[in-house]
Amino acid sequence: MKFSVTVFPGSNCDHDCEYVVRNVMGQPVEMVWHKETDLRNPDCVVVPGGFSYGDYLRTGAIARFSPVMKSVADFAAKGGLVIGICNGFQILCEAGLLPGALLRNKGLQFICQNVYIKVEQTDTPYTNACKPGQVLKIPIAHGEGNYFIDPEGLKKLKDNRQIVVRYCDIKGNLTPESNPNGSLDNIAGICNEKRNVFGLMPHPDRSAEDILGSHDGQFIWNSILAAKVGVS
Amino acid sequence: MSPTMMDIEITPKIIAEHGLKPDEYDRICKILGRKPNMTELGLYSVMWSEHCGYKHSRALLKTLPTKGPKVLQGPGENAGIVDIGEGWAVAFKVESHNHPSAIEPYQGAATGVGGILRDIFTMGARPIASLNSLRFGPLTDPKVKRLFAGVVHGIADYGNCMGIPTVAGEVVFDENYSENCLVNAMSVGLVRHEQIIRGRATGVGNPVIYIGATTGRDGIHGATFASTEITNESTEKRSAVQVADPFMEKLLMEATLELIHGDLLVGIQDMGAAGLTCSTCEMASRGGAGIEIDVAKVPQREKGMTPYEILLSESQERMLLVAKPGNEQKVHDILAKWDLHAATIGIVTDTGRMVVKENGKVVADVPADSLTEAPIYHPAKSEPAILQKHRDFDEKSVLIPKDLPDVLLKLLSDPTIASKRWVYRQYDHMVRSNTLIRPGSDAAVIRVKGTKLGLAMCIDGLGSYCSLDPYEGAKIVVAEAARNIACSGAEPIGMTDCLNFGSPEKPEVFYYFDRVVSGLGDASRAFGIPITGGNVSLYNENPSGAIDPTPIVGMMGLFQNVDIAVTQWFKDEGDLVYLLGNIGDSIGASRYLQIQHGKKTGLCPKLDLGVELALHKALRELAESKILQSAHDSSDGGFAVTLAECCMTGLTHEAPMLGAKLSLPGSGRLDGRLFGEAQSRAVVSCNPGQAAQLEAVAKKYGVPIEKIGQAGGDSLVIGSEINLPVSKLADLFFTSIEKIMA
Amino acid sequence: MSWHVSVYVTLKPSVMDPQGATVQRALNQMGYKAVTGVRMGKFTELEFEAGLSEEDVKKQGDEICDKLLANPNIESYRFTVEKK
Amino acid sequence: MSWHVSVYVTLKPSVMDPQGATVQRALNQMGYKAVTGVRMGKFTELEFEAGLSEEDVKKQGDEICDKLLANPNIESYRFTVEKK
Ligand SMILES: Nc1ncnc2c1ncn2[C@@H]1O[C@H](COP(=O)(O)OP(=O)(O)O)[C@@H](O)[C@H]1O
Ligand SMILES: [Mg+2]
Repeated sequence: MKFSVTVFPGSNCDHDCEYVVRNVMGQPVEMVWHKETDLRNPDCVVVPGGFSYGDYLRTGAIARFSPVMKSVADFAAKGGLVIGICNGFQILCEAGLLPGALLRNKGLQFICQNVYIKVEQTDTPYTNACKPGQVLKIPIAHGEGNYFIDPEGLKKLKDNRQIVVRYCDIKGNLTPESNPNGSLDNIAGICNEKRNVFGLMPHPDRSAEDILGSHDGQFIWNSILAAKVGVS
Repeated sequence: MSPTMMDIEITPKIIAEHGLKPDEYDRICKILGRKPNMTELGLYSVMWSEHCGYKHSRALLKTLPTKGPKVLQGPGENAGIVDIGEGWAVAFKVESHNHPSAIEPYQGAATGVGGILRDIFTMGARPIASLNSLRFGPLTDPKVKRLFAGVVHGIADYGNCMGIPTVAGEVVFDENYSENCLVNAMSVGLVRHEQIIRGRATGVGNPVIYIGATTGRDGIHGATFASTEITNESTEKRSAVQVADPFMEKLLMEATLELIHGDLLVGIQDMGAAGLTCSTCEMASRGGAGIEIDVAKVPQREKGMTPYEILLSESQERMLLVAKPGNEQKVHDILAKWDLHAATIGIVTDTGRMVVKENGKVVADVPADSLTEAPIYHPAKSEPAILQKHRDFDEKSVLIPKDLPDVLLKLLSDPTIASKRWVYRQYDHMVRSNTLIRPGSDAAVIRVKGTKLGLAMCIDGLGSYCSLDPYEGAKIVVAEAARNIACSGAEPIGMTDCLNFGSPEKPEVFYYFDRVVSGLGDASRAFGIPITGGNVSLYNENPSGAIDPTPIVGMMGLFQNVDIAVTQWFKDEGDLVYLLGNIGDSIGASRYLQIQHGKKTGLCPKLDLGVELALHKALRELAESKILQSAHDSSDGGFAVTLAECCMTGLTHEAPMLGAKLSLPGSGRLDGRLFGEAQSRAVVSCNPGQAAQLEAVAKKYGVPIEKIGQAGGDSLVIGSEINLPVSKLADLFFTSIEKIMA
Repeated sequence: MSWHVSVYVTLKPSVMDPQGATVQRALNQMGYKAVTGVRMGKFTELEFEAGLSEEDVKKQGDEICDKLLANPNIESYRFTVEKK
Repeated sequence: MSWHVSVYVTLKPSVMDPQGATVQRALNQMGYKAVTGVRMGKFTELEFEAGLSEEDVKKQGDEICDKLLANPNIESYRFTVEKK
């Protein structure tokens, strides 16, 4: 399966994603500079974490105007798989490929730590290798991961089962204490209506090897490999 | 230059305002064979400041051991470099940003991180980790709270945005830092041997290129500012505050590494303290060449800047480089890719002179060497009378408290001892997916992808010990850092130091400085760990006196096989727990004596360098033989705090807490055995099947060893003195700073 | 002479503002008990070339706010235009 | 009814504004070439109890800006007061 990782000025998990895809999952990967428009014919595009444009103004606000994002939008419209991690999630929301927005963490601080997330939907290309309700241990590292959407938007997310992962405790309970950033309804990651675009704040790129303290991120990568890709 | 500036008559007042002494001015006149103009005076003023010129410290620093078989680069360049095998080397250095942080904590700390990162990638190394060592007054003071929060926020924002994990550090809160906080930042980078590059200008006619942020009036006289005491006046020198731009630095880092790895450069140097002046004259001087630049070509942010201002500006996120012949266009292309400013501002010459022009007209012309060779002073020193008082302190006058469990709880809640989770949670310590041991254990551990190699790193300082016994205290700083590395199972391969002191012009302060440097040197020699670079921050004074002499040591350790790395917390029910080393019973100089009895005095623990080294060797062999389940060095807070940490710090890596049932070894004062800070000790555990091997290794190295009990249960039991639920210990330890900062 | 556009971006009333709430708490603790609400927003000053017509400046200002300076999901904006 | 205070905090002119510079570059690249400068600041709205006198509101507003909302080392501020 072919992956492309977009690289914006200020991306800094681009190498981590590249490493996981190539060295841990054993798949070919291309790095695509933000000024380019040719995605190199991938099956899946990864929009990595980091601080594109320094996160100046608003996270993801400037990156969405990069030439490469037009290609990513076209690719997604054709049904291609697009996963945005952390800053990548923020960019996808800003670009309108995913609904809602990510506000400053409730505690106003950047938080770096492992958290637990509960897999709420398994019929997505990103979670098909998980069991319903499975709890994954995956790190977060962000200052603006507080997911927000208006009530109608939330209803739509629920009706379409677009809430894919939510923050929980180690046993899978969706408690306020296990919600690290104040996200609405403990939302950690969502997909679009067509389910081919996925964004999440936690980092499956940092948790795909036991030596790093968790390999749970592999469930997400394995799901992508197992997904039937169809770019029409 | 505006003619008005050229014509300014240089008066003794102007000379003094530039921080130059009358005889230094005479020396400048002699070097030039004439009087300097204002611009030239500015050049000497910044380069001969303490911060850049090391006037008072250079003679003593020369006594430090800097060589070793693995040292590829010692002091003198932007960072030291040590070989780690397989064609890889590690570059690292620590630097202070104390004064700017005191004035503007967020920007000061952030630009401090930016500066040290530039020092690393300037060598061709990709930064892989950052560390920091912080000192503040007591957290009960709301002003200190704001300072602490601002500094941590600044460090976090800069490192996080750069995508470089901040993996370790230390924080101490003590009265003596109330008016002078210390912010020391360290960075570590990885480089292939063949890609190491230095800050040298060579090759007559080669282009000198300026890249990065534009030059503004910020930070003019930052270097001289960092070298003078904080007075009420310095709040007026506000232009010395620079605004950090980590995004620009990230671009600069990627572009710089692309240029270096593309073999396009002869030399490169960042613009830190003393800005363009420093980078220009240092590159020329190291390369044995001359340099000629035209300030009119420097990209400027503000209108009407004079050559004096352009040369002295400390605008951040800028670099100066010398391209290989014929590569100028390629350099500009790469910079354009990263949307960075670049301007060819001059050429390398063979005159040995630093010549500055403005639109072709010479405005400064001085020998480059003369700027980098500031006068060397040998200040007077005299032992402060208070040291004898500390030595004479009678421990017997201190009553042993009745409720020892309460003392333990009190110590665990002391912000200096308590977990710094509130701090490191704000740092991205996992980015780049190499961090195997995150903050929470004795040393952080980073893997080197594509190899089995790993790096252990830590940063330590002990101002209070040094204030009581500077020589012994300095030895202990080195020993503690090396012990932290050894507990993780790695071999120490090099260190960097930052010396934070008061005014060297006061004989009592200089006495401390002299003794500390001796202690660092002796420990470094005894352990065979070279000091490959460092930084000196003097004049940390305020109207009520100098700070404690505070040497900070950053240490690097190497794993041939990083899979063996050991963490400090107990692992399994039933594991056997041992004390390596002697328990001791003195309470001198301990945090306990300070917290419980309000006394910062007593005999500093003695450190036998040979005994200490044997412990490190034993710990390493134990780790390499995979005998250890855990290893934790025993330092501030003493034996009881060490054991409590072994029980609960697994939480930092999502491991469960685990109690232990242990005896209290030794004889003598109970409080000394529980809370005293005798050196050369570690608490280790192994599963029962490996007990014999563990004991044999300890014996082999002559390290005293005593089995003290077993891990297990929900409580920490130490003899008949202490029996407390671990959950209670953890609650205080992990949340005490959080509660204060909420 | 140039066109000077001042843009005010505020969070929509329905969006939580943790920063504002924190500032308010801090102010109340500092003794400013009469402060009953705090909302944080952004203030951006744009300079445009003097050659543009006022209409053009307004049009471009509107677009810039819509596309970049404000996120319509959570923020609203207003701006003023002056020549000075 | 309550007092409504609008506070504008801007970086002092001599202080570098990396955020503004980045936004300006982005706008120019997006085609807004007539934008010649961008400075980013903060905009804070404070509510005060109606019972206070205008003078008191101004006095407290001044103090609050000085102590908390602006960093006098690098920023300046101004504010307006309205009753509404
Ligand atoms: N400012 C900081 N930044 C990052 N990590 C920190 C900081 N302060 C403390 N830590 C981490 O917390 C742990 C305990 O610190 P400390 O008590 O100083 O360790 P030790 O006594 O072993 O030197 C270590 O892992 C250390 O790296
Ligand atoms: Mg330790």
